[in-house]
Amino acid sequence: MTVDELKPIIEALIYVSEEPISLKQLAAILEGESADDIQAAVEQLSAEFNSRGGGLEVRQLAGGYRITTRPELSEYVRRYLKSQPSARLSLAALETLAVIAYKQPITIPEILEIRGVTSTSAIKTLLDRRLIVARGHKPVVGRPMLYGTSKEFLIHFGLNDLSELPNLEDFEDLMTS
Amino acid sequence: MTVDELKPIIEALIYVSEEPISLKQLAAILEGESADDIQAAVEQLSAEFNSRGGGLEVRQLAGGYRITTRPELSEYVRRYLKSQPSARLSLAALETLAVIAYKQPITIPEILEIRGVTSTSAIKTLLDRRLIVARGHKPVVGRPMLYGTSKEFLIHFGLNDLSELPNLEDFEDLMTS
Amino acid sequence: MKEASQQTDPGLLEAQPDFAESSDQYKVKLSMFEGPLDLLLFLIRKEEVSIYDIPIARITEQYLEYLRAMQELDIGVAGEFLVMAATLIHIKTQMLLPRDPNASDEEMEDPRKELVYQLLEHQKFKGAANVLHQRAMMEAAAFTRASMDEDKDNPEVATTLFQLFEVFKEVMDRRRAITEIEIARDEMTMAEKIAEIKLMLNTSEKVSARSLFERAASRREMVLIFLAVLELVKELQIRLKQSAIFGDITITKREIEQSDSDHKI
Repeated sequence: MTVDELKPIIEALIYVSEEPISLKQLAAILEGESADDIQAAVEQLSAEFNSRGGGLEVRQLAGGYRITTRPELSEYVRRYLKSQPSARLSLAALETLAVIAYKQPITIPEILEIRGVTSTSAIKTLLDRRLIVARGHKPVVGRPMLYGTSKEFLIHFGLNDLSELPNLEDFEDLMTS
Repeated sequence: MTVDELKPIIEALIYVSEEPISLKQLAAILEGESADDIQAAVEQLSAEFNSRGGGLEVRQLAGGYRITTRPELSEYVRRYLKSQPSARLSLAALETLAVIAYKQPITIPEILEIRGVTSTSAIKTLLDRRLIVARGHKPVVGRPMLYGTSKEFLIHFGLNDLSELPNLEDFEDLMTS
Repeated sequence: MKEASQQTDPGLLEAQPDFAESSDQYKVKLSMFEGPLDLLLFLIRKEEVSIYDIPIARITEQYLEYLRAMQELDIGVAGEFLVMAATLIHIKTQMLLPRDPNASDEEMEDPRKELVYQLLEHQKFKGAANVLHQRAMMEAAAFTRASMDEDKDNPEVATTLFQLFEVFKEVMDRRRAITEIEIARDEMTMAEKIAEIKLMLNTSEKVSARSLFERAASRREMVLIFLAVLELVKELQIRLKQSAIFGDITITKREIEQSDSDHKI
């Protein structure tokens, strides 16, 4: 293989590698190719990436190569990563949300009773993401806050109203199999 | 910002995004930039990536953009990742998925009618693999659950949206010819 | 259900049972029919007949033969196959009926029409499934970047309605398991209460029920004492005596049990 033929392969390998990929590792995969050619290809690839002025660069780290975003763009990357969690929920938050969805309106002590673990930070997350809302106080000792799902919850799960929440019967056939 | 200034930022954002990133998401992060400029930048970026003949390409999937390795290089990537192709779907699951994809939203009894066989275990597999999602109840007697395809479905099958599914009528003549 | 991965050619998704050499192979191939429509399509192709003009008698005969073979080879024949057999026989008899020359167009309708429609639909979805399969294979050749530290900070799950439901079910199942453990614990305490009462009756002849209940630290303990007393009455180990209505109840040991309990202590 020529150096030019090696470059795209090496680019793909650096891209998918979880750890910086070393020349030795590259040589092992590109069996039969000369170490010099591989090194030349990696160096050309780095130079091209870095002179292109794109959003990515090839960096030499911990004895290997890796593709990273350009440091100057970190603000945007951070902005993106910050915007991300809204789509995703931890298992604790998901469990809490499921309990609230099916048992609403419900208080924090009642959720604790069902889940067996405290859910305060999960509740905070869910409130932050507007998936649940406070629904007033329960008229019992301590007047704990009642929680229920929000309109955003319905939108997120594509429901018209709460009666569309699946129940045990809906999935009965599926669960037994 | 000019389109040329937007390009590296967008490249970095597509790179860090775990899922295909949509124009809408990009616009949210690049607050204040015109949607037209963002679109132009993405399109130029894709064209550049894809004409460069490198190991990577920008692809349009599930309504967003994602960088992947070039399919021709899969042999090397597999060798490096020692990855097995993910478990294939059974014929029953694939056929059930096809029915759901073209007839969504659809209920289990309706799928049975079309396929002539029960599909519950196939549906369970498809739900587990998140290729389909429940879409509420059908407002008929028994309120059966409706199913449709997910975003994961589009990604798994390399589709940008459902309109990219091949035309069902094209398969009609396979038999009769 | 058969996994497509067991097939050698990734592009080939058709069930194609041929006349196989060994019965085992035959068995495997027969069980590849997804359903009655699959089997019918296979027969139509094998007989090289038109799907729009199915020689129903011939195909029915073959279809029944396959069902028999499946039964002989001990492949469970699903109910759907039998329903289709009935449909085929019904169509066959309708075809044999002489046509009424005065019948309207509607009555003249080909009895095979609905079946043909179903077969065509099924065929289309099989074709679509095939294309999906090929697309998935192509797609699997393109790899995305490795996960980054930022992703790991976020070891979380994106959610679907089914997942929400499954999670809820898991929580409820888990709770049920905990409740069962608690019930088991309660039973132990009741055994303890029985032993306590027995011990008290060994040291003093009479025990006041009121004093017994007054010792209870909680409602639950009170219930347990009450249940323990009932249990001892049932086992004929104690006798209850009430001297006045609304008065205190006295618990005494039954004579016959006395010597026995003395041994135990």
